[in-house]
Amino acid sequence: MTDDRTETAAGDGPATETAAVETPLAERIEAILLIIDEPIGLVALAAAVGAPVPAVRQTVASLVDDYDGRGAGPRRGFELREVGGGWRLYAREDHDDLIADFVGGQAPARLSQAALETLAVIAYKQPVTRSQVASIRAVNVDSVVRTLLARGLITELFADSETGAINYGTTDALLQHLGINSIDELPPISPLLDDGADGFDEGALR
Amino acid sequence: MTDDRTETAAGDGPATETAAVETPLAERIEAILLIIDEPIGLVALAAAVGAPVPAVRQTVASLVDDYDGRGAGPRRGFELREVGGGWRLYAREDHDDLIADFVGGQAPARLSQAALETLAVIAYKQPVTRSQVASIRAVNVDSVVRTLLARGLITELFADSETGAINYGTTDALLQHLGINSIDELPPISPLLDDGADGFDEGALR
Amino acid sequence: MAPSPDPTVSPDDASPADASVEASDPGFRVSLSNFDGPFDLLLTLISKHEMDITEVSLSAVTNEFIAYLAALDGDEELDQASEFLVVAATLLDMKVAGLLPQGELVDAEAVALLEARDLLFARLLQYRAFKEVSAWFSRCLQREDRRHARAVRLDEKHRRKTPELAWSLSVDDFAALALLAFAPKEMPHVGLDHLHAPLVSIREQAAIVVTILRGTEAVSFRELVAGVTEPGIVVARFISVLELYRHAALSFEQLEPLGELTLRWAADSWSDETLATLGADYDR
Repeated sequence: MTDDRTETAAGDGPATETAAVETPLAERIEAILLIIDEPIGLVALAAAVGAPVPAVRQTVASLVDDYDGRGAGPRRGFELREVGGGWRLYAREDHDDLIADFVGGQAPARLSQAALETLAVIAYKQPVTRSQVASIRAVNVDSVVRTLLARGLITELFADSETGAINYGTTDALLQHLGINSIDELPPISPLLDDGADGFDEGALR
Repeated sequence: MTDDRTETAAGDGPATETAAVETPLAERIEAILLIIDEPIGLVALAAAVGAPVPAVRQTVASLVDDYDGRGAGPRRGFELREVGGGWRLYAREDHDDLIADFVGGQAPARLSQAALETLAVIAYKQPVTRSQVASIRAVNVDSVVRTLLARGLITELFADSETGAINYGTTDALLQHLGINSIDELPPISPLLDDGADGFDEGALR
Repeated sequence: MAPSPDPTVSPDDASPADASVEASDPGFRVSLSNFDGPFDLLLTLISKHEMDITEVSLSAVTNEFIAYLAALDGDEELDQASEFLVVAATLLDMKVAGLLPQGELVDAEAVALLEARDLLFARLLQYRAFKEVSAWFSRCLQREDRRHARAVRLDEKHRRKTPELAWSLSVDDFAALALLAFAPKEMPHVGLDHLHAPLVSIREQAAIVVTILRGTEAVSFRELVAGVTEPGIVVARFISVLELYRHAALSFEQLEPLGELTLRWAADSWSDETLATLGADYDR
């Protein structure tokens, strides 16, 4: 997954990477770190930013120092921590109470219509991958799936052996909300959906 | 929602807050920014970090500068943007291709021309009913409106007290998708429109 | 290139001298006795009162447009076609208003406010303004699609602090939501609803189908819809046939593709109560 174009555009050769935080390599690493959900290992991170592992290791180390206030700038409200063999940004632990208050002070969450519909699709189609849900819903469902995961309403069941796509299913928490004991107790919806689902979704039946 | 404890612990009185980036207020703001997954408005942010809104506004502005490389430290791989009525961390635009390669996945489905035009009508005319939109577009917009609803770009605002017709408006999510902060940032459209427009919407032309 | 029989109709072949100009304007062009140029320009002229709408042959424009469409495909065709429908409908209204100063389509009060034609011009302009600004929407949406905001799941330790989810759906509500979610989304189609087609009840049509079928040995679908002129009723009867088949209430045979569809009543036990829920999937 090395990205030659980026490498060229960035133009940071190994020679300059000792002053890593000032180079675009640090920026590229920060960009990746900002959007990942799970800790990322050095090798994967190096592949993502198209730089050698040693340079990435060094840059990550200098970012850790930088965020901790040992660099040119102030200490940050977040920190870069190595957890389970990977790196990820976390809110700095000093602010845990602040975050707990913030999170706890939010109004009791209600799921959006989009989230509820996505949940319904997963409940009836499980195990189902994100892209399958997206094609049924005809919209991108990434953030909604994240919400449902965070709410513990769905869970990752297994990865598809061929594609590696994660299959999702619903949890006992959903059953409790619905007041049923098993997913089999969901009311049946039209058999048309299962039998003709594909033709139906793409067909001109409207 | 002011949090006295944090305020005390942080110990940054208003007097020191002009050098905001160096104070713990900036750290607290960063901690909150790191954990949110929606833009956060200044007022909510101020409540979350237990500081007055003006101080928070100033600190946010200095963080924007700081991340853009106009502070003490290097430019960051992320940036702080004001979209959809609040502030949120984004990977810096320069690295979008890198991240796209990294996260892979399919590009979100584009909206059809019909959906774009319907969205434009709703954005400028809100609150507006489906039949009013249809009369401007001169075609039926039901399925397009459903798509826009499903994508969370528009929402049902209220039902007309007389006719029961549902009035639609745009959502903050639309603003985020457009990368703007408020509906006021829509480009102006011909002043001609407003002159004749009212006559149309209520007229019996159709 | 547009497979147009008449070279004067085919925009890009018409005048090679203009080729460079036309190359930058791939849109629909029209050649009429009193106008030759991009369709957009025609609209502009009409809207500026520089051309009289009553002088424009709408049928000629339509013929040309159909020939033009034949050379397009896919989404482009759909977009162009829908745009043309909008504009043609407006032209038609303008013509009506132009021909009939007190056009019957025009509300008397509206006429009092504005001359009908101005109203229609304004409508056209309004539509075009929204169409133009939709390009801005498209640009912004595409640009922003490429951006990546931080949207990361809360750490487990913070997640436990989040307030309980407010849940108000019963299991039946949830199933109804599932039906809604599985319903096909946007379909490329030309909307007909604005023609105010009367709503057709599948149940009523099913009742008719049941009555006919039970009273006879076998009936073809053609006979079942004989004399029906309303397409919605034909569709509803067909759907009710499918629904009854699902309930094993009838059998059908078709000897060859697209051949005659012969229907036979086949229910062992039939309760008219079944009719009450028939086609519930189509409710909403």
